[in-house]
Amino acid sequence: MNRPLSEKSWQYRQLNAQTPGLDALSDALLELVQAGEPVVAGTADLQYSNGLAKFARECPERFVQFGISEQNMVSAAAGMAAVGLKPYVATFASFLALLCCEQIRMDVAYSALPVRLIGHHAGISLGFYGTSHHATEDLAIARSIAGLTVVAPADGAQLASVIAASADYAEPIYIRTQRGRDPVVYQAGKPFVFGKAIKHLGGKDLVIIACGSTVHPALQAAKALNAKGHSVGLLDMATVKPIDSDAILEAATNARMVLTVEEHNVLGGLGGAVAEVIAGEGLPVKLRRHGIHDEYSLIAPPTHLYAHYKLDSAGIEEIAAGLLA
Amino acid sequence: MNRPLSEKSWQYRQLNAQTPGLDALSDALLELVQAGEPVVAGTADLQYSNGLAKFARECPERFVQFGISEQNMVSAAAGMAAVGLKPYVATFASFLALLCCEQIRMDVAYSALPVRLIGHHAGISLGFYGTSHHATEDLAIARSIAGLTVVAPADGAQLASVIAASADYAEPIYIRTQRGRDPVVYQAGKPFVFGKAIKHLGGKDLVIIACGSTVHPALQAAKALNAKGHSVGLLDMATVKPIDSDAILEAATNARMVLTVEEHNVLGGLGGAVAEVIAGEGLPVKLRRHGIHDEYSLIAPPTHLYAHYKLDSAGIEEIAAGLLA
Amino acid sequence: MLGKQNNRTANNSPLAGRAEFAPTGVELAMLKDKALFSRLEAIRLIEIAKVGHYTSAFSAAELFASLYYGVMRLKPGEPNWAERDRFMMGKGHAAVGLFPILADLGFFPTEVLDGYTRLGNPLGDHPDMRKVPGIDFSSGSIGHALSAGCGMALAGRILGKDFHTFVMIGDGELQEGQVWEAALFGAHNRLNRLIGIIDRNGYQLDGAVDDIITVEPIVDKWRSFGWETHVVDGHDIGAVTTLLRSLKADTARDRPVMVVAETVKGRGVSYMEAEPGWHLGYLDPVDAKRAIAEIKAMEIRG
Amino acid sequence: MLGKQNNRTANNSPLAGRAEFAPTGVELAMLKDKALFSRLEAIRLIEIAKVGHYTSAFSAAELFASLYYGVMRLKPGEPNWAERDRFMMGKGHAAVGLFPILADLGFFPTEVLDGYTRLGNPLGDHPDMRKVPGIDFSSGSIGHALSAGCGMALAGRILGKDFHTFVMIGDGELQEGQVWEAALFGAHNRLNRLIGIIDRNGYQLDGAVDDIITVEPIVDKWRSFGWETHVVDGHDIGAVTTLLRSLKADTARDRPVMVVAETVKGRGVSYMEAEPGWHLGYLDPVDAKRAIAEIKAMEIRG
Ligand SMILES: Cc1ncc(C[n+]2csc(CCOP(=O)(O)OP(=O)(O)O)c2C)c(N)n1
Ligand SMILES: Cc1ncc(C[n+]2csc(CCOP(=O)(O)OP(=O)(O)O)c2C)c(N)n1
Ligand SMILES: [Mg+2]
Ligand SMILES: [Mg+2]
Repeated sequence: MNRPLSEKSWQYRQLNAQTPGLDALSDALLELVQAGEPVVAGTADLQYSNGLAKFARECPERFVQFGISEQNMVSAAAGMAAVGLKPYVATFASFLALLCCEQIRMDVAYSALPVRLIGHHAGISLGFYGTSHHATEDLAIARSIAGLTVVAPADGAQLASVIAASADYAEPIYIRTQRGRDPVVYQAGKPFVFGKAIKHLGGKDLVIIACGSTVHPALQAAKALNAKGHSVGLLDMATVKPIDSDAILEAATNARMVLTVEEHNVLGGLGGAVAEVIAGEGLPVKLRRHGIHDEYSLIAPPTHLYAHYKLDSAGIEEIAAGLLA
Repeated sequence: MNRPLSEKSWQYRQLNAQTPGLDALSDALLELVQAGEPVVAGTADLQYSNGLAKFARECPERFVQFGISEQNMVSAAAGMAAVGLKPYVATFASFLALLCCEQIRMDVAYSALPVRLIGHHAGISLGFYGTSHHATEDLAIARSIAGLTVVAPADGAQLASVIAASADYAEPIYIRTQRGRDPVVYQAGKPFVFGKAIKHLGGKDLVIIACGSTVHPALQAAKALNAKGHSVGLLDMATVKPIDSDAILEAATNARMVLTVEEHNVLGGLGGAVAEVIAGEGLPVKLRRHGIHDEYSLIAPPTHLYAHYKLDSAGIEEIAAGLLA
Repeated sequence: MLGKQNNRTANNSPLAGRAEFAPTGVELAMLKDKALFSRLEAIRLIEIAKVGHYTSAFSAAELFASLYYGVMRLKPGEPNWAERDRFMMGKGHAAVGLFPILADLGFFPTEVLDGYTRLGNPLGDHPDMRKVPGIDFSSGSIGHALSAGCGMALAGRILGKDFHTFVMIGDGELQEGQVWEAALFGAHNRLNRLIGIIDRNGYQLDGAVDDIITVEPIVDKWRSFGWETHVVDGHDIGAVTTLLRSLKADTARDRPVMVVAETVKGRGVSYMEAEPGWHLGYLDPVDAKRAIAEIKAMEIRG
Repeated sequence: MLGKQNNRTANNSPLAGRAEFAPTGVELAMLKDKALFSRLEAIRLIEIAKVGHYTSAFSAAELFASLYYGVMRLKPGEPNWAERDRFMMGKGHAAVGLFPILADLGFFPTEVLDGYTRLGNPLGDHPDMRKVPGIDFSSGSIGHALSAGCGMALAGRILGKDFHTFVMIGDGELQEGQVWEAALFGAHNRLNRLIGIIDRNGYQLDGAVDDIITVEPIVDKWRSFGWETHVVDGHDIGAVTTLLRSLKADTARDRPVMVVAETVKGRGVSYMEAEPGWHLGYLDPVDAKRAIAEIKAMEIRG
């Protein structure tokens, strides 16, 4: 079989080249290395899925391949951090936040070591790979762990900004990302401020609070509704923990309703965090938490799932319109 | 050295005998065995801590010792359940809910197998054993997992009732318990109803919602405050999931304030669940979540910690009185 | 049940591989045919999904066919039959090669295959016991299956049943610590009706297992963990079937057994065999056609 | 860094245990004394806590003393000295035997010991790197330490440092799968400055390791996982010190090394040696007095 394959055929190693968005992580890390940061990057047999293959190629002496041993990866990263390195370790969110939950708490968060945990392909973005590869619990888990900062960038540019900002950040961080195909929300180079929500739109009727993969569709939904005469705001709560209570309270004071939208269980995640802030103030605003409603997602290609669970712009608009009615 | 040791000296194997409360679990399981239930009990090298040593002694053919392999225990329990057994597996809450989080989600909860996971010595009840042995994240973690029922019995009698009720319960259950030294709240033999809060006291000023180890001190605090002329209610939210929204809404409609008290992080656990219900209704009631405030507990004997973190009756009374002032 | 192991050494099964367990000529032809069928169907299903694990399924095709058509005790019409042999796999991402076999055996209608990975269909990249008749345990998170298998084998003993539990694991999977927890547990409890099979295809996602984190010497590892261990050519379906049948028949064994099946990742399609990057991928129909031709020619190749 | 292992066999360290590394007579007396000191102080501290892990600390007393007074490169006045050798233990519950040594060396004032386990004191049942100067890594959840040690050893290599990383693990701890993940990783990455020590005291919480889940044959397991493996009498502090020094000196080693220290749980107190239930417990002062007398008599016993 000597003829080359058709251009439409592809194999795992070409994933990177096919998905330029996957370069964001490696590029941002390579910049830190160039800036003299003692960065190491590691993964657990997923270097093409998270794009770290590029980092491995360009900076092999700072790349660590852990194989299918996620727990060893997290504890070893903590050990490396204890000796002065800044490890960034990445795997599917389910195999990081869930499978390594205890190692994250003990070795990383309690030990307050500057490890950065990148849980990619979060939510239901792995579509028909099914529940084992879905992570709709990771925000709740990460939020419950004291000392852990939790961020969910919306696109590659914001991820790059998070990585850049992480260089001088003392606390360990859980970074929840998607599959490198995010539609653009942000321009490159915007400095990221941990703990500060990003206000896209103010709203009097309803404020939507989103993070990560839901920022883009929520923004589109809000704009569509505003074009129809509503006043719908949008906050990107990119830092899920520590949560920006001020931004929530401002929104909840000025609007009648708040809608959280997350690619995550509606229990304990972004919606849970917002509920804690609102109920803590006794504000009479009504909160609707939208996301995966405490169930296991069906399997299907991701876009089909987003439509099914109303997590695309049309679905979010429908949910929001229902509240405005 | 042939003289016997002093009566005050003791060793691990005598823990059971010293702590009669530890018999509750074994006794309840032995009753199920006698009733013909296909029960097996297992632990991961902690049979004296959880009292399963008694079960092992009296029913060795249904006891499984897993050694220090908690994850294997959870997945194997799921395998046993898939063949028709009803496994009850127990270890420290930190080594169950955190260390086995992913196995619980995939093999037990997603697979919807009738495994009962008993996370004992939850919260900070392991005192100076420190963070590795504390579990102030387990309710948040368990709550985020779809299909998992989460209960936190307040004492041995309620634990026994939960075990009895679990025989006919189809869903997997996470049971959060203490260290077998709980002051008595309930009489033996009271049937347990999953998903129903137990109302101890109604209150107009404030309703305290507690679960597990905080029910007894909260009850005492409420009584003390009522004796001083306040109207303080108490709900035992023994089932943390599915949460009894009706009971919360009733309380929140009739009282000005709600105080949740839990031996757990105030993020994502009982307080988080109550916040989700209250904010979801847009009720103007003010919620105060009390517990461990997103930090790692100091070490000390447990009673000292409870006093320090105001989780004993005096501390809870102080917190509640502050709200009432 | 517990205790030290007896003196039978790790590898002295008197029955292992004996000729009396060999499939007949007719059987052998059928088994080979089913392995090809598994591969061809995998290609068809992946065309529906537009992405899939061809090579992980191809290395296991003879193992699937041998187990389901030549070794396991099954009642396809009664998927929950309590006496059935169980099968599960840690390398759940090879399910695309197993689903067609289950349908072929009658566990579910073959039309279900046509909706592979589509919304509402039970068949995804990984096997799901709640949705798919014939699947004994769900997987997808690598490393749990041997533990689940230990639980099943132990439950079988507690319930007085004589079924066998087969667990297939990948060679990359051996990097998951939970596998070794299960290895200790299975040996300690002498789970002699537990039969593991390592699909030793030499590759995992990011490259060759020996480059990522080596797991060699595999056989020494399993023997030192107390398992009777055998090595077999995983594409010689006659040898595989003979060995597995003989291991099932060996009622005197006092421990679990691990079969190291030497396989080739992508077996049957030349450019997949040569290029390990094919762990995951997509074949344009033009290339699929050529792959199908190669697979059909396997019968002749040997 | 990565790749197949070279031809040096698993156990051919040319330096291992050579006489030139043996402690002098004066040193040996000091080391023995420090091991007794560790035991006596453990009893004193547990009296403050009213419960503790006497026996886990006693089996490791010679190991602690050897490492901290005879083997490791340390600057007690500068606990974060970057060039120091590192020590951590998966069996963190034996910390009560290590804290007194750290205080004795000057890592922190000895008065801190007197508040062991009291509110606000940094010293609890398990070692805490954030609170206790001299503790290189926190533990308490059994099974993480070898991974953390792999990370440290690898970081040392990346940063061009020549410190050694010592990791003590329990024999029960070998049941945790993560230990075997770390074992594969350490061997694959040829972490030759990583030295593991198994406190092979035969017991875990619920009983004898061989009854709970056997981990034998330990030596075969570690060799099959690619570690140079040595066995030593863990109470012969001269032999332990000689071996560990010789292993540190062996710069030609191409892999990590595991030392299986054969020990006795509760070593030094007769009824604890005889009764495995003592993993956790409390000694009334009357009994403590007798235990102290026995420990003081150890010097004579041998
Ligand atoms: C816990 C876990 N980590 C990572 C993955 C992602 N993953 C899917 S397949 C694979 C490689 C598997 O290699 P191997 O076990 O050798 O199986 P093969 O496909 O070669 O038969 C990985 C890492 C996973 N499914 N589960
Ligand atoms: C992950 C985990 N599971 C369970 C425990 C509880 N535990 C504390 S000590 C111990 C036994 C340890 O035995 P071994 O490793 O042999 O240490 P030894 O004390 O005998 O030296 C157990 C199970 C723990 N600390 N961590
Ligand atoms: Mg493989
Ligand atoms: Mg031991």
